[in-house]
Amino acid sequence: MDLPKRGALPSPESQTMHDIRREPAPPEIRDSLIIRFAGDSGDGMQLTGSRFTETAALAGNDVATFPDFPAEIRAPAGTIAGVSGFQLHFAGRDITTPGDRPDVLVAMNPAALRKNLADLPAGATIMVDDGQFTARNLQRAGFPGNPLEDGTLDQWKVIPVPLAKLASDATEEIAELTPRERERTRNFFALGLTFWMYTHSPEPTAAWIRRKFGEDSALGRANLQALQKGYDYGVTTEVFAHRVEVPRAELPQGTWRNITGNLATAYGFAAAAQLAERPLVFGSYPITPASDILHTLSRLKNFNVRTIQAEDEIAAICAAIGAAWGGAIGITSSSGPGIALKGEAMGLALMVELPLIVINVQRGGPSTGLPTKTEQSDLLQAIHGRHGESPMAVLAPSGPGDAFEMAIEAVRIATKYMTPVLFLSDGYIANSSEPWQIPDVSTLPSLAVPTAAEGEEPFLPYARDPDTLARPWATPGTPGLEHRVGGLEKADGTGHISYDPANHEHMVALREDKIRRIAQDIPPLEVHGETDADTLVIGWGSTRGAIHGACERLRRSGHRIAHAHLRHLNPLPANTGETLARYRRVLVPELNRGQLSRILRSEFLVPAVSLSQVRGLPFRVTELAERIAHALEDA
Amino acid sequence: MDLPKRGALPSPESQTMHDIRREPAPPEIRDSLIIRFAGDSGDGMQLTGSRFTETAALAGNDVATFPDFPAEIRAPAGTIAGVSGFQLHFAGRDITTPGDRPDVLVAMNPAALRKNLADLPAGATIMVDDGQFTARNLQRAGFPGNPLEDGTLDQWKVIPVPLAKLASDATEEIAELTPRERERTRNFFALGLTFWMYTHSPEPTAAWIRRKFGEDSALGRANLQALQKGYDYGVTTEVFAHRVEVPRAELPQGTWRNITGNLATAYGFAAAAQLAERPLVFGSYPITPASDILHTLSRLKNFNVRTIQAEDEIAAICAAIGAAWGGAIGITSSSGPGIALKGEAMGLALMVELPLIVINVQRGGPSTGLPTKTEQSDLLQAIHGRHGESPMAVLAPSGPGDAFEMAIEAVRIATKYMTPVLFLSDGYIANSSEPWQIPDVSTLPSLAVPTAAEGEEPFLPYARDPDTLARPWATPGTPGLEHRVGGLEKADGTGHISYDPANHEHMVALREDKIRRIAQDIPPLEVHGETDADTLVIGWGSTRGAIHGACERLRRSGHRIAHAHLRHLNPLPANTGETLARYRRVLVPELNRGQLSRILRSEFLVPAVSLSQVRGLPFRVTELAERIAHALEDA
Amino acid sequence: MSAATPPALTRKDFQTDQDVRWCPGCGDYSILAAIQKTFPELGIPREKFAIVSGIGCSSRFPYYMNTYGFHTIHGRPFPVATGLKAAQPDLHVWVVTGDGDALSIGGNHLMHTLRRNVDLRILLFNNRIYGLTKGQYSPTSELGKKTRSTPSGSIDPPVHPIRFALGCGATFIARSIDREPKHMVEVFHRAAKHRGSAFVELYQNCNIFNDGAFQLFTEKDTKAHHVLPLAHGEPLVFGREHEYAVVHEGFQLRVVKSADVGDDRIVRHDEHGPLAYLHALTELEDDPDHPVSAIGVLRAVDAPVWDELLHAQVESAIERQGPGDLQALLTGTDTWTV
Amino acid sequence: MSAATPPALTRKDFQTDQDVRWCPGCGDYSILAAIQKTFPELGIPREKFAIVSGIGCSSRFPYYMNTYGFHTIHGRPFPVATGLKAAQPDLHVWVVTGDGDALSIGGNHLMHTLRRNVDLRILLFNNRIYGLTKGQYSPTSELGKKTRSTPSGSIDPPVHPIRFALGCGATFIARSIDREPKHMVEVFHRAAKHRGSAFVELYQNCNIFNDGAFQLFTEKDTKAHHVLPLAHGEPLVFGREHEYAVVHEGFQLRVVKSADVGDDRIVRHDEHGPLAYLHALTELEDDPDHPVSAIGVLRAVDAPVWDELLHAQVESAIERQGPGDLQALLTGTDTWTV
Ligand SMILES: Cc1ncc(C[n+]2csc(CCOP(=O)(O)OP(=O)(O)O)c2C)c(N)n1
Ligand SMILES: Cc1ncc(C[n+]2csc(CCOP(=O)(O)OP(=O)(O)O)c2C)c(N)n1
Ligand code: SF4
Ligand code: SF4
Ligand SMILES: [Mg+2]
Ligand SMILES: [Mg+2]
Repeated sequence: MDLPKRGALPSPESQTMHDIRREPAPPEIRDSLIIRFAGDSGDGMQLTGSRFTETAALAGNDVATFPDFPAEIRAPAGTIAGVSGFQLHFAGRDITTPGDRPDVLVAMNPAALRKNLADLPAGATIMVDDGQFTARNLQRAGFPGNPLEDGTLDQWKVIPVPLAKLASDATEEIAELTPRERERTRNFFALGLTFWMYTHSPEPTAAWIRRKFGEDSALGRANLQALQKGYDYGVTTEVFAHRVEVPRAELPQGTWRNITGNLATAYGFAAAAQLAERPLVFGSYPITPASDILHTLSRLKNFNVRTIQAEDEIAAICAAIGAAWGGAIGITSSSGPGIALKGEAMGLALMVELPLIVINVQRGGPSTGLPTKTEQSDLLQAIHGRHGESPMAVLAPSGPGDAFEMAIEAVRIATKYMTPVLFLSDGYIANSSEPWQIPDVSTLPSLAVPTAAEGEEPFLPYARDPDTLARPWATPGTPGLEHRVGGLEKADGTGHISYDPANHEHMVALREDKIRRIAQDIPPLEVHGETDADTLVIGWGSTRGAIHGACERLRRSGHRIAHAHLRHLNPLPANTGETLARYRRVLVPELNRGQLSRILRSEFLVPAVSLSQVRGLPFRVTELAERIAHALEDA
Repeated sequence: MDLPKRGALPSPESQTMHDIRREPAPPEIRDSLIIRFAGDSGDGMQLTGSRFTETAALAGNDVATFPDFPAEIRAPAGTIAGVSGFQLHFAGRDITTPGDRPDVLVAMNPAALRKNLADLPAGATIMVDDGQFTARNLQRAGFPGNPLEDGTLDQWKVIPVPLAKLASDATEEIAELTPRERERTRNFFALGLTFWMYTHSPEPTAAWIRRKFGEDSALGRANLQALQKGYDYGVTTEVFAHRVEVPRAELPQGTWRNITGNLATAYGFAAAAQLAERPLVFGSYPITPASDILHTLSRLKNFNVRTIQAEDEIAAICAAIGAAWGGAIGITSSSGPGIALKGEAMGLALMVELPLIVINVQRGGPSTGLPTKTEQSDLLQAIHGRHGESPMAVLAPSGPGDAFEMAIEAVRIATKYMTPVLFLSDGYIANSSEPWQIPDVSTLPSLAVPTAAEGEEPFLPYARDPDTLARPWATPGTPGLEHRVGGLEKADGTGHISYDPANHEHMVALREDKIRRIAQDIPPLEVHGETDADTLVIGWGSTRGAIHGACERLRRSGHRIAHAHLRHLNPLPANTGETLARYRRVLVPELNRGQLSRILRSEFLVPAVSLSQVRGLPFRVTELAERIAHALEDA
Repeated sequence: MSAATPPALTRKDFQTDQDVRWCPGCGDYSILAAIQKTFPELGIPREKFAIVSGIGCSSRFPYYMNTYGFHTIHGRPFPVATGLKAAQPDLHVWVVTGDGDALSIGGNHLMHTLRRNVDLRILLFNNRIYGLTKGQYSPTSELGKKTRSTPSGSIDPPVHPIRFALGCGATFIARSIDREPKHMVEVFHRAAKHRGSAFVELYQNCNIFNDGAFQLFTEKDTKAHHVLPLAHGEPLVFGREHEYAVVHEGFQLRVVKSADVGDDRIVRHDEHGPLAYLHALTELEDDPDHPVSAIGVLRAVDAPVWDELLHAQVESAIERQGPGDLQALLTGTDTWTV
Repeated sequence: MSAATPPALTRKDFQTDQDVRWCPGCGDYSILAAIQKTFPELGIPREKFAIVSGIGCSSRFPYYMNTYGFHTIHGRPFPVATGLKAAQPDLHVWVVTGDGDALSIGGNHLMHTLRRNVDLRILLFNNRIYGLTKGQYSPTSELGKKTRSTPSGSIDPPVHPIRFALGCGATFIARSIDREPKHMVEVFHRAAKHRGSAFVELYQNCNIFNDGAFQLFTEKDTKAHHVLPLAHGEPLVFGREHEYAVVHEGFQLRVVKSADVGDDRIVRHDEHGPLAYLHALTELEDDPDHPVSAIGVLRAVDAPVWDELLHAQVESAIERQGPGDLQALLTGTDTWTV
């Protein structure tokens, strides 16, 4: 699909909307804009945000998003606890984060307003559904008076719009719906209105509604109507005469789409299994924020993806191990509490040297913690969290789109080295989205590895590839390769049970060496930024965007600072030590209490300084930049 | 009981043995002796070894033992895989390890001989049951010929004794037993004989047999008879005219007994619960080598110890958590695979801040690994092996007797700081034994901590003690303290669910700080050895004896070397950093691939060098000394 | 523990200041109300109640009850509650759990709790779906059910909570429905009085992800035809006019028109009846033409209670051996003095 | 997968070079022998067999069979085997497990495997004890049993493997005895043929830690009085001279003297009978005066097989949508070109 003209409704045959717009005043051009939609969990804010994102992306903006929702399915309506938010940063240039503080807040009720107020910079625009500011709702939100009237909002630009009322009016003709149902289309009304305000076309959303609800369903018609009427409201109402346009960003040439991390992860692994020419068996147990990977893969049956919702996380990983033994790409996924349950079985996978993939979509911990929030606090668990000496490869994508590439990388390493691999995503990567250049499938590498076949010699299940130390992948069902594996220490070569001290020492070292050898087979750590920098800021995983942004900002203000970002955590890229050694200072921003920094200190004896944040939220670029600047003064 | 006269049978009223000994030639005096008993799993070698140990200890020797048995209950008779061994070091001075290479091997069959031969220094004594050297047994053991005849054993002093035959003859009059049963008394025959050879009294064992089997049972009589006849065989047979006596060691004044680590652990926790004036609820699931703690505690019901053999390790720890919430001392125990399963629940305990104790008797890993072997490879798992930021206190006893003291220390820390504590024992501590000075119970500290009581104010379950940061221990059943706890992040003070970012950051830091504060409340790290040493050898846990021995040896040969041993692993003693800084070199011998050394490097940026051994076996003093010496040359 | 008669408690005494955070219309509300009605009627001091839950929408329950409460981890409320009873025998412990919590991840613990007969009241909120994680199928979801994780329909035949409990040897088994407040209160009273594990399945509507799962048994116009209320010793009859009766045939039960059979042929409910009878009772649900769910107390038998035995062993040991003498224990039998 | 008729296999083909490391006299030996006799008779190529076990003495089994074998971790052979079938539908997978492995730590997995009806043969070696860890009580140990972990006697009533399997909806349930080699082979043949989960309980003697646990059913002079061999459609009679018969009474079965009843009153075994009948059959074991254990195939019913449904969904998706087009998937619906 080509880029639709900005702010104009294209009129394909199927077009059901009539265009009533007069030519508007030319919009103000802005480099980028941050908008946050907030409302009750039931108000459809995630959907509203996603639609806006999709549209902005289609319009050629670079986008980055941050959905933030409560752990309750539906906390009591109108309360702070029930507020669900979706922040979107869209820009005419390359951006890397969803932005720090919103320029625009769309608040569906008083609670949404109150919860988000502290994040708004002075002068920001606030659109509220003033029809919701009843005494009861104000009290639920904990406002002492009505902020729309008592001066509370003086420092912001407030635009009150009776969204529910307008949406209800807009859909009056759709008799099948109750008044309550008609009111509930107000998020599409709001969406239409914001499309007008930011010169985006409502058409992609209209098409989406048609696809999703059916063109003729009452709900479909109502939503289309609300969307259109919202847009029209902008066109006709004086208040919205001032519009803002964010021009297209210069993205690399190619075909783009918007993608969330969980989707990219699921697609990446489905692709990897295809590239490996093996079925994918996915054993999982639902848990926030990992469940969507299960949901997505369960719809890919025609890709020979077999999903198992197991009875618990242990069964899920064991099913994946059984499948891996059976020659499939065996994958399991979970988050904190569920990953903790998988430790014993991971040990089994590494003892039997099978290419298992374990996806951890990290969330706020410890224990049940903050289920819907993001955190990077499972890194040391990933590396050390099993009994015995049990080294596993550990990878971490650095953003939603990168999850696709790293998924393929995970399968490559797992099958080439016959080792379990941990894939460390997080809640932020999982749910946020960014434009993603759709890869040309024909250019993806083959991951086919040979399955062992019957030979002359007696089969040795623990024979070794001299380079990778991989053992052969001998699939049950193959004549002549009958063999036994298990969790007791194995004699190298035969795979027989062995209690021999020397063999044990050998095998422990071998399993370590196998992981270490991967370092020769992965890209070196790259450094971005001045070559004469004296400070290296090094991070891993989902913080790439924020760290990048913060470093850029600091460089602009004259700091000699470079940025490196790890996607391979175990082993580290071969040049990590020498890279660190080149800098006077090493700063390590992480959404934990300094886990990577511990690793770097112990591996390389560099006085790495941790910049820690554990708030369940991603870094904000400005704050991080300040903290880095501060650290530079200190040392 | 006072010390019996060496080598003479005391004749109490109950004495049933007649004394037929003539006065023997005076024995050779030796400083120490290492004896190893080896036979089939069914031959009672563990029992034989324990009886000898008990006797040597009663005779005033210092003793240290090392049982080593196969994972199978009873592997095929006569095979190498089925050999069970028990090594005992007894000495007239302070010793710290079971010794490296045995001076004497008692081998009940060819397999036992073959398996242990490599460990014997030239000139060692080998006593074998030559009646077992049949063609079939030789073949099973994998001997090409008969080693008793083909010169294989030339470098050793071989004493063939037809033990089975002699035992059978000795017990001929006991008609109730089958010939096979009579033959099976041969371990007592061998024991009697070795008692003679090493001038020990058979009487403690005779008393033990009377207690254990009853004086009148056929088996009791047969075993007594075999024991006595074995002893007499020594008296009357020329071969054994040369005897060795190991004089009493100078142990500190007091009353002593011999104790294994698992027993000391069980007693320590039972004692701690008494000192805390609370019931002990022990939830466990059997696993080698931890099960004996469950077995012991299940016999201590009159100490108000309530044991639960749960359906699995998760249920076991959860029961302990439920009990801790209910005001009891809640303890769970396991080993590798089971500990891996407990990670999620440990996270719960630390989120709800309850004084849970988790005992890990480490064994060879990863996975099922080497179930009956020892290893120290779960240290990093103990410290980092949970999801989220989940700091727990970690302690490790440094030997069997020390397990008693550290158990009390674990309960002290857990209840004072309201935190879960991990107690890291290992297979070596668990099963080996040493003389233990019986503490005077009246001098043990009280561990009573207040249970919260109803106050004026509304009860705050997450209020804080300003020093320890402990929250109140409010026991269900107490009026006025009704409150809710759970695994979601808690608001400090109220304990309500909180998704507030600032509160989360605060709580994560608080939980870390709480553990850190323990450092002020534990003994500083002590250093043993020259004050002018330039090298510090630092270890933890069960390796204390071996490291101590190796350092002593090296100091004697002029090396400037000191030894420090950690029993608190998290937090480390407050002076650890400054202590390490005093030395030019830091060496860290561990039975893993350098886990403590990683911690020291990352905490203190010292270039600690790992001396790793992962063979399922404890360090040998001589080998360790060589490795240390080697490391000293290197650097 | 106060010996005085506790002051009469009211529903208010059991409410907390926490906002109840279930979706509007969720069946959990009425169960909460029924418990808040039951507890003050039990004559037990408030501090003696402890509610232990796992994870799930239903497991938020403890936060809304002003008793001791422990919101544990997914699937594990059973062993936590067991440990609590091991520490404190005289607490009145209720477990609140969901179909995922109790029958998926927690199935093993439920089994062992039931067979041990630990003194717990267990309320299983069965909504045949995973609510908290937003609508995946659960172990009680019907075969072929389409959910977020089974877009082509589930391929797992459901587990039947009551048959499972029977298979585990449960001593008390009951069932009620979120839409029947009075019936729930009655059942909760019975459960409260049982010595040992009292297992109660509650049909609970999740109006967001599985609305109407139990419609047949809750809607005005169908429920009388499909719900068989049980009362010990009473004949198995139901229907608005008691027009249906249950008779015995071979190893099975069969629903007939009451008019067609004599009173003596109608089976009388027996809470202490053989396992086979109870199994047959559950098989009435499988009739595709006329599925019938029994509600009320299916089984209530006396059996030794695990925690009572546990404490009895401790007490008898103390009686026989005297309270543990630590010095003697540590000293053991073989010592020497230096 | 070779299409040609496989060469006839013999017992030797299934033996490995590994020393069998059970205690002399252990019941596991005869079960191994019975399997080694059965497998070559099944007409299945050797490479198509996979044996998956957990941890325990019994779980050493795979090492002694020259097939594919996986000695997994404690309690988890079921999900590993399930995953294996998800990868390779046409393997012939056997699970070997113990009473601790399957009913203690692995109880939940067993439940879900049975209710799903995964195509596995499950051999549960029930010795009523933990062998490998040296003699603690197991979930099938009798109440009051004294073991190393229960010196005052166990306080947990045992779980009954067959009742449990019934409660989980198992489609094939059988039982045999280590001391009955021919009977075992017959039962294994039946299990091999069943489509779905075939659950077989084996009474197995652990002569080291629980010798004689099934003595009544294995000793020459008692077994005929206490073992009821089942055959589909045949009357329930037993005893050396068929002197005992089983009749139906209310919801229960009762053992009577054959002489005292007419043939028509004797119940005929029905493998497809209602759950209630099978429960009644197990309740014969509870008669303290004359406990009777049924052996043979208790239940065998046809039902959809989980892994067949799994693969059918994949195939039907491919049929309907065509094999997955990766490029189209990645591209999705909303794209733009720069
Ligand atoms: C170990 C673990 N696994 C998974 C989850 C995610 N999770 C939370 S509740 C739940 C299932 C909820 O279903 P149910 O027990 O039926 O309760 P409901 O929400 O329907 O009341 C799951 C899978 C978790 N919190 N912890
Ligand atoms: C996670 C874990 N917990 C505990 C153990 C220790 N363990 C090994 S086998 C076993 C029980 C064995 O009993 P059963 O399953 O009845 O098998 P049997 O030895 O009697 O054949 C236990 C508790 C283990 N290996 N792994
Ligand atoms: S999701 Fe369902 S079960 Fe959960 S609170 Fe909402 S309606 Fe109730
Ligand atoms: S311990 Fe028991 S079950 Fe295990 S091998 Fe020995 S006799 Fe068999
Ligand atoms: Mg549910
Ligand atoms: Mg067993």
